[in-house]
Amino acid sequence: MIRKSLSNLLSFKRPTESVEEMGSRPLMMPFSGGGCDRCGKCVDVCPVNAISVSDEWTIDLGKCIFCMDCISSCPGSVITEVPAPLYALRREDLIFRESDPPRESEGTVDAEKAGVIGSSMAIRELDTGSCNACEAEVSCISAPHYDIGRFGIKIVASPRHADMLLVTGPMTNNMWRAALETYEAMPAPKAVAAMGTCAISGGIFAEGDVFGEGVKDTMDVDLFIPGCPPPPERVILAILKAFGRQ
Amino acid sequence: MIVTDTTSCDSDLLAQYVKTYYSDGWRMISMFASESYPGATINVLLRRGGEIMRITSEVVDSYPAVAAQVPAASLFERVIYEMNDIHPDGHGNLIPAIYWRKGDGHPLQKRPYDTYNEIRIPIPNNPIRGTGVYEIPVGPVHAGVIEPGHFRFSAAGEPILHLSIHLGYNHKGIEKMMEGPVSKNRTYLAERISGDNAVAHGLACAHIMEGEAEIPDRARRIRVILAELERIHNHLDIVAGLCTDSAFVVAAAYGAEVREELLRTNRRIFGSRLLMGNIVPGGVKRDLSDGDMSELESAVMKVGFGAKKLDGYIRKTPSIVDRLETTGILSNENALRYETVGVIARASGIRSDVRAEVPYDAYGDLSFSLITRDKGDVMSRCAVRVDEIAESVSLILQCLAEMEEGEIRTDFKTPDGFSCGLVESPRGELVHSADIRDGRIWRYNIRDPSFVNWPSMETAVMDNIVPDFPLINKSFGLSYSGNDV
Amino acid sequence: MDIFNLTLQNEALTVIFFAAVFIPALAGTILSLMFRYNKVANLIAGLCITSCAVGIAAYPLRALGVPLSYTFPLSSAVGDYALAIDQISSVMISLSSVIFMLIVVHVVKSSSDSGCRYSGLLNVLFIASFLCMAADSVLVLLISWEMITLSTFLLAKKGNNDRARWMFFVIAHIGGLMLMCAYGYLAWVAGTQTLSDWNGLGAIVGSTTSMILVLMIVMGFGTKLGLLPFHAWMPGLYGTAPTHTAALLSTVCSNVAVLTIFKSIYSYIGVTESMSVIAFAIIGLAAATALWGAMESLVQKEPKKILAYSSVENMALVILCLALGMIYINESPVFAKLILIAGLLHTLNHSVFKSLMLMTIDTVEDCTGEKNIGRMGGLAKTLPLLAVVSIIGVFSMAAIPPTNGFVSEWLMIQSIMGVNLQSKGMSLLIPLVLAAVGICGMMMAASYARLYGFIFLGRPRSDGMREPRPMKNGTLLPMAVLAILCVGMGFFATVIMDVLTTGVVSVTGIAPSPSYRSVMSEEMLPLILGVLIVITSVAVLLVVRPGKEREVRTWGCGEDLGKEMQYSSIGFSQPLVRVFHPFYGDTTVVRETKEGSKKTVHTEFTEPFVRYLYMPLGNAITAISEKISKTQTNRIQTYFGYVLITLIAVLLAVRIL
Amino acid sequence: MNYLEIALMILQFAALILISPLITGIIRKIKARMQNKVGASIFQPYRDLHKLLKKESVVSENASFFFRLVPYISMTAMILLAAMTPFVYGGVIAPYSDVIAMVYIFTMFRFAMIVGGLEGGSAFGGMGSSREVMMSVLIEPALLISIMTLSAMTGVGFNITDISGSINAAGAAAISPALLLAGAAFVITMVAENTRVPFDNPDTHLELTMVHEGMLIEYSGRGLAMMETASMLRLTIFMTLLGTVFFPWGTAMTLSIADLALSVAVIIVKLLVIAFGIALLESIIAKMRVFRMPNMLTASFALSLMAMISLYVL
Repeated sequence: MIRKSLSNLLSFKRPTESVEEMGSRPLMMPFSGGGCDRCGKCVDVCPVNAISVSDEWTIDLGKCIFCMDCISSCPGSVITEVPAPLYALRREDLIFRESDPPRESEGTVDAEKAGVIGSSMAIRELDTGSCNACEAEVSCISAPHYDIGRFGIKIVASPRHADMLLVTGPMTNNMWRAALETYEAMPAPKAVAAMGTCAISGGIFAEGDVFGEGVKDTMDVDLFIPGCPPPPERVILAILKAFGRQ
Repeated sequence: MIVTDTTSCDSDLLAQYVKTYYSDGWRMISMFASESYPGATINVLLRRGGEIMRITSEVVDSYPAVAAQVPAASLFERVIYEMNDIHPDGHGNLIPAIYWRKGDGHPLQKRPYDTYNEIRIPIPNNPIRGTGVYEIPVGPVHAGVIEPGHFRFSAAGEPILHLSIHLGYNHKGIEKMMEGPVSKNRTYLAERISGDNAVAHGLACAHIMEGEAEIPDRARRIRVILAELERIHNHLDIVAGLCTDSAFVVAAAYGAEVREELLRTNRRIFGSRLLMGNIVPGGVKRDLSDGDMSELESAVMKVGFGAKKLDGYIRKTPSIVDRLETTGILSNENALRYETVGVIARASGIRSDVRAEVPYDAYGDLSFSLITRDKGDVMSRCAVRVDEIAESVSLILQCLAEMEEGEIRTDFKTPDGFSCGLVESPRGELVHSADIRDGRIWRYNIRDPSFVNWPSMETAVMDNIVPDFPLINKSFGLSYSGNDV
Repeated sequence: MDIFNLTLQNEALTVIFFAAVFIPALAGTILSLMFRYNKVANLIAGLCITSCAVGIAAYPLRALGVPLSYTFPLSSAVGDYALAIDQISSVMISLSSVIFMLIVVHVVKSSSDSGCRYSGLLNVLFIASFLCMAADSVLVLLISWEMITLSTFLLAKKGNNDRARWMFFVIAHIGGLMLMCAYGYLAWVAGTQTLSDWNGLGAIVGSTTSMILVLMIVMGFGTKLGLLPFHAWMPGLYGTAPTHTAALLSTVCSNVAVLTIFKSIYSYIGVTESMSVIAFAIIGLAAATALWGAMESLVQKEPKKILAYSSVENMALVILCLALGMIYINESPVFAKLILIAGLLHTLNHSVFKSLMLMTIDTVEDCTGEKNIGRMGGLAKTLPLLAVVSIIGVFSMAAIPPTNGFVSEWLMIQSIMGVNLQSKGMSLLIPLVLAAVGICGMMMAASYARLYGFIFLGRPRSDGMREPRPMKNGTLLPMAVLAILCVGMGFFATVIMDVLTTGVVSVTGIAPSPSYRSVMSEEMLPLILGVLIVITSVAVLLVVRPGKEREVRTWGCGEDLGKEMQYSSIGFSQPLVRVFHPFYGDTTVVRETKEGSKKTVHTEFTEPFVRYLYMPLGNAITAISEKISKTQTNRIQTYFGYVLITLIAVLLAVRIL
Repeated sequence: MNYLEIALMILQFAALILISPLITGIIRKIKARMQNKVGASIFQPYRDLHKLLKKESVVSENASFFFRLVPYISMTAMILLAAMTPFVYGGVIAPYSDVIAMVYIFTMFRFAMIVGGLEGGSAFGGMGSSREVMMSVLIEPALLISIMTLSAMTGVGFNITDISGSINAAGAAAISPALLLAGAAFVITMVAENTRVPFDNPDTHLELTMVHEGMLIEYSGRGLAMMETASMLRLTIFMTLLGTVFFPWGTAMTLSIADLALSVAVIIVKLLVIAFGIALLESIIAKMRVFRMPNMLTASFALSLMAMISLYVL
């Protein structure tokens, strides 16, 4: 163990990736850039009703679970994979139309919050009924490849010490009171990030025993991070960018 | 697979029937009510080795509890009572599984009900009192990055005198959502029953949908690869997690590193870090190119070495071995009594593995050995996991070596009737079963291995000290989401 | 001041002083025999307070040069009844009077223990204590000591607590018997029964005899101080007797005992070089007692019992100091001076903070009706002032700077460590004693943290705690005075140390120079440390002012916290019990009911000493005492009758010896 | 003392307080690198404290005045200790830096923490307090005895600056079994007192295993900032004590520029070495079981006792 520790200490080759490297793996989402004849095949196959063709081809990234069945189902092959935005500050910003294609995310959360907690952030992860996939990914963010600690971000035990609530899951009826209490227990200024499709819109569980459509119906959400589940690097990048660190 | 071996009986005799089968060496793997409004059918699924059979019984709103005769039924009957409002008479311990409920009705009942009210069932106090005894409530919001569940310890100092586990915070009504027309994209929902066991749940769901359809050989092999990859990353997560929880940080970081490499390979080859969306009824979604196969081969071998190295770090460090050994012992008798399955059972000396007993997909053609340990402590569970990683690596390599060109999907039609899907998930024996009527799923039941394993943890922690609980919990590695469905 | 220089006037002043001390108290006693109305009780207590107030004047008068010695104009066959207050006694008398007065004020204000009989006995106890400290003849000493025993025995009567009371009675009389023998023998050797004429009797009787005498005296008084194995009555009696009785026992009576031991060893018998063997024995005993007290106090369920064991520990430390002094005095007199000062200072400090804490506990019990620490909690929210006063007391007990408790422990460790002993064998003692003091100190701190934390902090664990009755008017006053004393005596410890030096010098005959200060670390440290602490806190407060604050529910991991869901006092000490398992006689029983779903856990701590030594003894004694109790008529006259009979017995015994 | 000296003293006192977050940052950095990570900047603790100072405080409705007082008591205790600790050249309040008082000021900090842990009325604070009590009953005596050994060894009384100076002046001659044993006991005490691995995990996320963090669980905002600062200061003070009292060689004995410069360089090297040692220790061993701790702590206690006995026997 001593040898391993010392060789790690002195090694020049670390698995840790730079921000650019992390940004080089885009999350692909389905999108029809045009030429849709509104046949509705993609609407039928979509397991989460994220696509609508009633007006124009519209996809709600906040509902998409990235199964890409719409791409294979499209008879005209007009739906293609495009890079998905990293985050959104408002729920509406995750709905894309043919006329309003996905762009790179811009803007930061409330300046006062970003100013106080931006450079040193304690995250309290809160599972409100997720399937454990988001947890599996969140637990990776402190692995050597990502090492969220180097940005001054850490995961803490007590909500009293936390600055940001990272919420996953569709907010089940059983959890929402506990979630509210956790939110209350945090000292201001505090931020809330909804991570993953379930937390944004209820996702595939929207029809189940859940409270409202996603976390935003329970508490004010500052940051939406799409993905099902969002890979660790996207969580890190979204936090860094939304808090003006990049 | 379609279950054809069915016995019907009067509801008064159900308990007697189950007991008779039990004395014949059958074991209950699932039990649920399929409501037909009015009345309901109680289904009891039994397994003996590779044989599976079903006992059905028509009930109105109550029946004599099976739990009175066969303790294993106790858990299932609690859920039946809560979900379908069918009262098992003489059960004695109907602790709720869900604490907040919307509406007066019961989640799985078919008749419509008013969803306006909110019902709050208070969490019962622990049945232990005395001088200086207090309760430590932990959860649903835990300190670590884990799922919600409520643990209530009773202690008078450090030793745990009693532990009650109250779950249900993750209840999302998945079984109810599964109902409806048979559709291929149900596997997406099934995968999200427990996201880290996506392949296993997807497979179980696919097995139900496929009925007796013939799956192409290549797809069957890719399925095994997927399932074993999932097993590796789950086991690695837990072994590394044990290091994290005992502040053995360098080894933990190394474990996370090895795991991350595997997840990245998953993403490159299968498009998803947690292998989601790869199992589709009738086959698999993505084919493997030759390049993929060689990449996969080197990746799993690297993981195999990594896991060995991690195991070496643990074994060579007395401080962590001391921590893991003799902690959280689940004795062989208790493991049998609680009918535990999977890694936990194998670590307590029970030879049970669905892959060997009811081979599905390509497992029948492959050779692998069953890993068991007999001490039943945290170290044994850790060792079983480490050895299983090596077995999984060997299974994947076997699949890759004998991979033949061919189709990866087949068309099929889901037959009506009663089907069940049995899969050895990384956590153990996973059972999905469905009552399909006229091309519609009338009732879908999910029995995650965690569901039967949770109660055994209540005994394994007894007389351990409170700070050792996180280690024990981690070594069990149970799912909350899969339990609550 | 010139007028006092005249001898005649000084003598007159002495008489006036003694008269002013005794007359109100005697009047109170007589009144209590005559009346039983509650209104009179206050008058009787008032008389006692008057006596105490006069008693406080002892030190100032002595400092002004009033001789304060007096021989009663009646004499017995064996000698005169003489009183003489020397310097050290005057300090003790003054401080004890302050404490006594505050306790009586608290008795009156809280009225939980008041009543004619109780107030009357307080008067008796005061007279007895005063006489004992001022005694100049063996008869006065022994009689007053017996009076203390009897009056506390009677004061302890409350409800059905006969067993503990009789245990005290028996053990105290074992001690009394030892004292009687020792002093009788000394008186016989000295040829006079005037104590001030006794000096260095050890040289006459030889070292072996004097060692036995020292042991008898230490053990004799040790029965009241709780030396092993005589501590057994303390928790029982403290737990059941009225709190004020316990307060008086552990403060004033302890002061009396320590003072008399001190004077007996260092003046009457005198310490010779060959006596180090007995000093070692006493050190060992005291260290064992201190550790025992510290360990047992951690597992007690009643606050008063925690304090009882705390008294055991503190008094053991004082005895340890006195015994160490016996070794030092021949090796390094200046350190002997320092350690004796430390011991005496600790006695004074102990009486201040212990009476404060016992009053606090009395108030808590009075307001909430709760006696079990396991059912307390949350009082700081409802009785904030009491919490503030009590945290000062707790800090003082735990020897946290800048309180007085810290100063005496600081001195103790200095004198243990600073000394340079000639023989290596003796030097080996130092690390062991230091280790004992260190472990005791931290264990007691843990015990006090438990005491305070489980009474005042957290959430209430029972209904009585949730809505306590408000404190009675004026009960806070004596406690506040004591709290101020706790801090003040810490800040100005040097002044008290100087005063004690004079006394120590005159009793032991150690040369006044070199001054103890020459071997001390910075002597102004307590004051400077106190000032520094205040300055730093203010500075921190100015730099980091309290910011915005919001009150929410205690974090319960997202679920409601039920009333069972907070740490218990038994759980708090469980890890330590497990570490020191062999020393605790704990038994944990888990009982499962028939259905198997309900379980009960019972944890019980029985002191091994009690279980294996006193239980068999006690059973026998109970059988006897039951017979005796038939003769009790619950009338105070009868009790005084008993007192008289016992006194006569004492006189006869002395006469025979 | 002239004004220059006073200025120097105040400077070193301020430096000791100001570098404490840096030392914690360095330990964290080394630990992160040993885990094959990059790790946070070594200045991150300053940012953390800055942030905490700007946040509001969330206080349990069951907490009393004492809860609000504990951070101030802790800070006061640690600042006083910092003033007493010899750093580059003696302590600021050198004449009053009494070792016994120092131990008791540590007790004051500890006592306030333990009592503060019982505020709030949840199970976690009490659990932390109870474990802390178990540890401190064995740590405090070991600390007291190991420091007292030095006092007895040098025979210069109880002033820590004098003790340090005396060992320093004796040079290599001061190296004796007593010093080494006391040093060993002190190192164990340092690790335990600062609740680091293997006694406690400073980075733990698990409520059931916490000792120190368990007592801090209810603090937030400024209170937490002060408690964290106090903890960091405590670690720095212990490291400094190890470097300037147990192994004081190199510390300035006179106020000459050359001596001071050397002393600054030496203390930096010492602190870095100790920081590295702590980081390495934390990396290579796992946290002990709660009831294994007493064995280790008793070992420390026994070592300190042996140190003192060796003083009188050898």
